[in-house]
Amino acid sequence: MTPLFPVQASNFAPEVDHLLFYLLAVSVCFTVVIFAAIFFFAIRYRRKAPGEVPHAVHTGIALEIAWMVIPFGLTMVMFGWGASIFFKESRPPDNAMNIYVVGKQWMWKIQHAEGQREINELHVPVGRPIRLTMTSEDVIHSFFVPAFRTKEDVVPGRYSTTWWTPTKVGKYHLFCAEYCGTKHSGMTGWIYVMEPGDYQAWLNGGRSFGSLAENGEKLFQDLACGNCHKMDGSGRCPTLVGLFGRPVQLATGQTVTADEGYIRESILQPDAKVVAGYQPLMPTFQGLVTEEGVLQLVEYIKSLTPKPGSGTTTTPAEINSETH
Amino acid sequence: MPEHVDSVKTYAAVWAILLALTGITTAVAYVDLGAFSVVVALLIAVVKMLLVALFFMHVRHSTRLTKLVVTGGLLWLMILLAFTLADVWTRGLIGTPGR
Amino acid sequence: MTTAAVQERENYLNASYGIKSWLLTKDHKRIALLYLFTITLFFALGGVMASLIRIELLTPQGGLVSSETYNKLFTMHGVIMIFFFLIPSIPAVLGNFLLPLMIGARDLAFPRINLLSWYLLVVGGALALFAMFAGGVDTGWTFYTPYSTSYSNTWVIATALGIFVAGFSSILTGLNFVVTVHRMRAPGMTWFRMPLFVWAHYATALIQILGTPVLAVTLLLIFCERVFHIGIFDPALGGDPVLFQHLFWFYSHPAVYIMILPAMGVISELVSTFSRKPIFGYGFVAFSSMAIAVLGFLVWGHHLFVSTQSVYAGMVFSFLSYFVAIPSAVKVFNWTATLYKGSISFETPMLYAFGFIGLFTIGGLTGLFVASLGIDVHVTDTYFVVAHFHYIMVGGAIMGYLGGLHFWWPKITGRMYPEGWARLSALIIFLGFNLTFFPQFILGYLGMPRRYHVYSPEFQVLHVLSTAGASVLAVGYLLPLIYFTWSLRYGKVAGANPWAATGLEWKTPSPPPVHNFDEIPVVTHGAYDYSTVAGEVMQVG
Amino acid sequence: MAEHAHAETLALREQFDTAEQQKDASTLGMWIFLITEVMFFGGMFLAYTIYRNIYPTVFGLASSSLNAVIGAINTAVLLCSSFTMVLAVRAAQLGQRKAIIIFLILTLLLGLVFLGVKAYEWNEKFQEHHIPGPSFHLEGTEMQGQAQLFFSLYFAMTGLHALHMVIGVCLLSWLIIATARGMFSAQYMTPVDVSGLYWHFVDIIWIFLFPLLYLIDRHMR
Repeated sequence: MTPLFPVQASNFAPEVDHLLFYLLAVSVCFTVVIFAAIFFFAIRYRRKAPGEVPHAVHTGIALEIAWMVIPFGLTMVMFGWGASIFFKESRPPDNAMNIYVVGKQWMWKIQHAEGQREINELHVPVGRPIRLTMTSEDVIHSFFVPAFRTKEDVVPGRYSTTWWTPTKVGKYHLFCAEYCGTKHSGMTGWIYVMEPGDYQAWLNGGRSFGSLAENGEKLFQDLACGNCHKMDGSGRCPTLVGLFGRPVQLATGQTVTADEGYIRESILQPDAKVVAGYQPLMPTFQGLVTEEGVLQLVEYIKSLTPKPGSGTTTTPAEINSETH
Repeated sequence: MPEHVDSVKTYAAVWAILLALTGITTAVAYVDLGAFSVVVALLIAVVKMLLVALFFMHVRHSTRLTKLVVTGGLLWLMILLAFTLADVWTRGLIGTPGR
Repeated sequence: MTTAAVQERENYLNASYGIKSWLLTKDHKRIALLYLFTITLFFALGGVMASLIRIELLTPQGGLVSSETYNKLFTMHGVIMIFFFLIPSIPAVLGNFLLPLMIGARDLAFPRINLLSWYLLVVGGALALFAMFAGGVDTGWTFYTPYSTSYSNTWVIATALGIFVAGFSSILTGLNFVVTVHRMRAPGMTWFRMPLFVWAHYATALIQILGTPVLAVTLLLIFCERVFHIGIFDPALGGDPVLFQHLFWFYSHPAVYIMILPAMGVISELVSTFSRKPIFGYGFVAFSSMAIAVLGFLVWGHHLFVSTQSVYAGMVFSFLSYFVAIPSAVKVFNWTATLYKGSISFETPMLYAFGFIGLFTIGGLTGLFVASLGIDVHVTDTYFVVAHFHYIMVGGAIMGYLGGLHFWWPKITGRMYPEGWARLSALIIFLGFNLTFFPQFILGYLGMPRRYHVYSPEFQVLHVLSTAGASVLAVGYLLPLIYFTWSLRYGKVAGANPWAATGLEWKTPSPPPVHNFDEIPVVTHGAYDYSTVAGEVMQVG
Repeated sequence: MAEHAHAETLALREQFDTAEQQKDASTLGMWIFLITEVMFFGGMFLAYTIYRNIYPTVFGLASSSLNAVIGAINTAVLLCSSFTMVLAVRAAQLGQRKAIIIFLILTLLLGLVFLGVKAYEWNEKFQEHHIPGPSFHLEGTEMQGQAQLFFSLYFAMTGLHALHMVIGVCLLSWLIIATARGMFSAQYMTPVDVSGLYWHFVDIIWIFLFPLLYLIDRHMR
């Protein structure tokens, strides 16, 4: 049986579908009215006598204005409604579960915070908001799950984010939606939405690579980052404890928020945003660490929350936002 | 369009101002004006452009259509710049990487 | 292509003979025919590729061609159809032929530049064809970086160069049209007496002038990036691939209006002529063309909603996109209202006009879906978008092109085509088109991504329907090719004004003389004043 | 206006009714062409603006490696050529054939000087390894990629500008020959006029390129 409508399996799916129904209703109304008018006029005013020249009908300004203003009003609803969904899609909730995605020609590489890694498959528990932080090793890809009605490009050189809460247990298509080369149509996979219990079992059953933060810590030591970035702030470079999510004062006078993108940039292009009061001493790690490795480092730095009374100044609110 | 012949004196004056402005823009680049240095540089460049267009290219004697074409072209350049910058400058502002 | 045997009177076709008299002609009418010949070749080529794509998609496993070949097929289909068929189609053929005639001029302002434009299209086309036969190009017609610059191993440079050159053809055509409309109008031909076809072409020309150079420089940067390895868009150097998308769509969204606006101009002429009524709301329709041209430049970012463009920019672009919908709707409403109390006849061009209005309505309304952020996130880069733009470009632009070609065929060649066959083919095209592309809306909402060589089996039924429709459509497109050619020799000789239409082009013999008018007309009426053609009306019936 | 009997001349081609109509059309055509040029360079100015915004420091560093004095001198050369060009146009308006030729030759020479200086500067870049590519190196920053972006834009923008200059030089050469052969008069000087527009436009592009490429963060070095 050929399906004619996709399954709804995320929090966004019903919202997008309701908007679709509104648009369909408006479109069908207009189509019917226009088609009916054309058919009616074409028959009623068909040429009956040769050589007839009908009288010109004068333009009705009121009519013209009406058929500009009314459709415009209807479209503004489309805009507002669509924008509100989009706004929601752009703001993952704080309690979302973090999963990291790296796209490359032609596969999806996925890392869970607990350390599980998957290729072209993603297992998630039902009912929990999932936040994906994504990047690409080569060209632009796009992470598309039709059943969730979401899609976001995966762009080399930067992080992109998407989120959703799966609402229905099942197995759903994952497609790459941005043309990425020869085997673009082979860059597909499956999303497995599981009952929380099953998901826990899956987590426990897989081979353990150690958690993502642990891997990041190991990498941090292998690359000798700690020689300069000392935990107590005594090194030549700023401490990374409690850094994530905090505003950072730069040498240029600007302030940026230390999000995933900032940390990635600072590892790969350390000169781009130098912290105020520090020298641009750090070498670039471009080519020395993979995108997956960078994501592990990011997760490790995220996990560096200050211990109470350790001396680094962080407000309790910031600590709270760090707890997963 | 009646032919308008400007005097050599006018042209020479415009030319002298243009050369002076080139000197000024170079000199002022060595002065620390902070964020304003780019504003000043562009302002001087715009003045120079206007001088060349109005006098050397005779826009001030031209038809309204020519003036419309010139302003229209510059407006379109602004559209290209403004809307793209609207994206670049607001990236990540919502607090989510890549949004 | 000569009709000299039956036409004693000298006209632009029999005034001189020999290949040189065509290849060096400065006559806008002959240049239009050179374009007609050229783009018909490209249309056939693009059509063959479309057929191969559709046949390939009959089965989900992708058995007919390899994925490399498939990717090249859809890329070259897009490149050829957009840059070498649709963009030049109506402006360079019908616009070229008719614009001077309609405003009562002897030729375009710059006839040599007009000829140069054709040569540029041919050179650009030759480069693209060279790329195709040398091995093809597989980047998609959108050339997204960094795939096109650093990863594709195909003939990107030659193709980009071909489009670059063809772009100058388009720019120069637009420049010629704008200057012609401003400076070459006959006495009495005021702006608001101009046919809506001329208004539409004027608006189109503005887009060609203001948009195409940005595409040119973007392709040039792609070229430099591949040849000299400089990295303007290369993320490995800190470049921004999304910047490429901005530059590309700054042209390529308005380019959609380069394709559809002239078709709208054609439809205005057809609807008026075959209902013998002035276009309802002439001023609104004229200004809606200008509004589309201007507003069309403010919406390009709606192609970038999921590209990591900022949320706020996305909202601005979505908001502005709805402003373009209004002038398009104004046109459809006014055409419909023109029929009211008209005297409607159903000759072939009018059937195309009805087809256009229907398909454009669907294409335009689905444009509202993709302009809405929430829905676009789901449907962008799926078959929904594919269906939407084919409704506009094939259902809109090509219907308008064919309608116009039928309408002005007697003027261009002095011959009538066989009406029965023409009506049949219009019907076949309409049905075949809907069968091809309507299923793709459903496919797209189901989540079938575009540019997929291999797909999931549950999509197969809809793909088979679409392919079936494509074969019907192919028949519909072949028929006019046959009966138009047939009519050149055997068609009934057409009079100066076989439709009892009002435009100045009908006031001169068919085919027109070399300098268009034996005497430059003095215009005293607005367009579409049917009291001025009462005599012809009696003859035509 | 009736039968179209008059022979086609340069001053009045057959599609036009009057010489004035033809001149208006040519001038309008050139202005519209210049607008397409604005948009053409506009794409690169956009890329420049964005990257300078994202990477201000490295752009300042890279810009400072250019020689501002040479840049300023070259700007002055180009402005002088615009001055001689406008005098040539003026001479054409007055029908002074000899003056037209002298001023056109001066313009041509100044244009060649500009191109010569440009070539010297580019050659310098080769020696300093400032050509984007594998051997690129700019002292003083870890961000070699971003520094390359600056130089990619530098070469793309100045290269295309120079290409326009070369076209302008060709135009001038043709004008000089045509004027010497007596093709133009006070009644018909449209080619001189529209070539002047083109030349001044190329000048305007440089008026922006100079501060944008040469004068970033000069005070910091």
